[in-house]
Amino acid sequence: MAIGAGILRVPKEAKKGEIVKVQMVITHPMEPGTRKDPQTGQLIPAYHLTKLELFFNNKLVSVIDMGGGVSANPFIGITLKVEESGTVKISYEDNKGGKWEKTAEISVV
Amino acid sequence: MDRRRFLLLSALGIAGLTFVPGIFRPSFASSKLEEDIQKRLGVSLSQIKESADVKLQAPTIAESGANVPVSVESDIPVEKVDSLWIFVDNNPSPWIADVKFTPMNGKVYFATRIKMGQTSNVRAILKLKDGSFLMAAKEVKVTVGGCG
Amino acid sequence: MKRHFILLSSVVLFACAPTQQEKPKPAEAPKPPPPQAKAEEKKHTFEEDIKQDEAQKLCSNPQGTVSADMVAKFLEEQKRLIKYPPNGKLMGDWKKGEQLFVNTRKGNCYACHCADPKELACGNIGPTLRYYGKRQNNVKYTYEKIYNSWAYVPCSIMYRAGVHGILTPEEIADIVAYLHSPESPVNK
Amino acid sequence: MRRLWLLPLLMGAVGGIVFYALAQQEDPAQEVKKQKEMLLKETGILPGDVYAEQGRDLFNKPMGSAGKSCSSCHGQDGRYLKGAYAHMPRYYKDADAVLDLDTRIKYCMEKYMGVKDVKHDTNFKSIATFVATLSNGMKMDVRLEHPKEKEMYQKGKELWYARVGKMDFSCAICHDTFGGQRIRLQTLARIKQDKVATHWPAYRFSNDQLWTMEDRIRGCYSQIRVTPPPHFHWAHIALSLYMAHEANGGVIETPGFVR
Repeated sequence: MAIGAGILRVPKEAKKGEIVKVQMVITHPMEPGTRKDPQTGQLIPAYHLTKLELFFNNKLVSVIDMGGGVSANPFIGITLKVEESGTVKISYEDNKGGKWEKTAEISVV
Repeated sequence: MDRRRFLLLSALGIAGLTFVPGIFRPSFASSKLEEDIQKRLGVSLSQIKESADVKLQAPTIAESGANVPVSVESDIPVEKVDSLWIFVDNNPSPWIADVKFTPMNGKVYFATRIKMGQTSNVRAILKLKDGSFLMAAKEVKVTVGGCG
Repeated sequence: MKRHFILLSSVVLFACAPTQQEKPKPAEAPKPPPPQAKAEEKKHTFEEDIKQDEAQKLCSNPQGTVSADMVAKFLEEQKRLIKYPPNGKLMGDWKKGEQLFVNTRKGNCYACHCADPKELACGNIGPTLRYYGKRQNNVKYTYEKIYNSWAYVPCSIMYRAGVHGILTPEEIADIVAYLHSPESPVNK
Repeated sequence: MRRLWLLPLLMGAVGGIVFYALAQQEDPAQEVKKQKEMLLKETGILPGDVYAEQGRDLFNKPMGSAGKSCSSCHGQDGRYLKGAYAHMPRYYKDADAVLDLDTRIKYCMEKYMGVKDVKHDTNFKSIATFVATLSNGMKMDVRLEHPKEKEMYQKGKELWYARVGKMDFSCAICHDTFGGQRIRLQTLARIKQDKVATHWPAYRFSNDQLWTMEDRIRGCYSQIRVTPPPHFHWAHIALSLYMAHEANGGVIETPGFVR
């Protein structure tokens, strides 16, 4: 399974000034680094997303920092006030150097 | 008579008897939580007051601790808000996530799914731009599942 | 929206503890189950494990029970399988019984029964055992029912803990004490 | 006689009152359902959807020595497979056997695409899930026409009712006889009324895994302390066929979202 694959969902259309939900699910194990392997008793190394950034037309809207306490295949929901048509982008990275981004379009009607 | 009604009602009665609420003491803040809050917020937990302006939603009982849905909302204008933190008192690492808001968010809203190792308080803390902190807390009982 | 409605209205297929086939991902602090017997269990194959004893064969039908003319013989044969503790004591240590009662690899009684009110996550397949000791004083019946429920109800869903060796006679006596003792939280 | 008539009424009434009074406080069995409701309400997208999307990419991607993808035969994005899952498991002429979703995909990968050593891993399950989604919104319609289908159904029915293992359980005792009641706080699905087969493959939020029906069957067997049949075993095909037949008429909605 491709770690880091995700779906970003926003409404395709919005009214000017409307506050819309931005939702994203990403496939990632979100291993917190505090769990032990039940067979070997060894700590399982941390492997989780650390940061997500939400952009709208390349302007930074929100920064979300997270640790291994967020569930595997994490979900985030946040809001965005749409004043113009444009591109929603979420870029995200993990503690092992993985970096990805997803985009979606919203048009003002 | 009404054997069906009898069976139904007495079944409900018996079922009712099993719903006697458990005696869960409100979990007092763990020292690990206090450390985390001090480190990340720069204030101590005791200085943060609970406020009805922060609306934290989470299930009262979770049948799986692996995926507890949490959402935080507030009617405080987002222009006045700096950021949000989510903590789970009894987790090995109480800090879960934090969110930095800007006016472009339109409002204060954040939802995610979190892990809970055991029954615990979940806390959402908002930092306002004037430097003050507001908090909402809710206890989530994590139950054992399955047949072993 | 429609999809969510459908998802909500359908009840999930029975989902218990994570299984062995893939590594479970529980919350941050999983309590490791004590898997002493696992290595030994793994040697079996599916085909070996689904071999049935005579009683299981008789119970494997859509009616979920044996025919009326068979009942007396069935119960009698099942009763003969019951063994008792060598010391003859059918009431053991209720505190040990409590541990066995809650242990998901041993009694796992909360899967189907409620008992101590502080346990919220209790099933409703079996009757509640709250105040059991106040309602029932036949210790021998309790012992035998746990050892082999099929000696009382043919093909009951309640597994035959003693017959299959999931609980030893002494362990069953401990659970009997947990259910009957006035000191036990079940009866308080 | 009249007293006897009154007794259950009284007991029922008392039971009802007790129930009402206590239900005012908190009902764990109801409360526990809110977790799933919230997950569905707050999350517009579920992880299972991401896996199905991945499955689509893999479906269109060549793999194996023949240089073919699934779409080489079944059309881009599986357009010739719409509705296929609604009739599965079924008899396939090329294999001269009844196959379930998992075994059918394995058969194709090995025979037509030249993939060696097919594993039942997340990629495999993503493809299976994607194929199932191509029948979403359609009604389950499994027919028992071929003699081998009838034979497999019979085997499935026998397994369904077989009391086995150290727990003396059968599929039926939980999902027929006591279906709708609870193990701990989890409500047992009822095979017929809940049309269980219509929402598998499913994403399980208690362990964050995508499961096909074969995984579910394996899970159930290991919970009742019976060594589970390996993947692609006839027992999966037989039980899946029995369950799909019981779900006939139910609308397919995959991937499901279950505890």
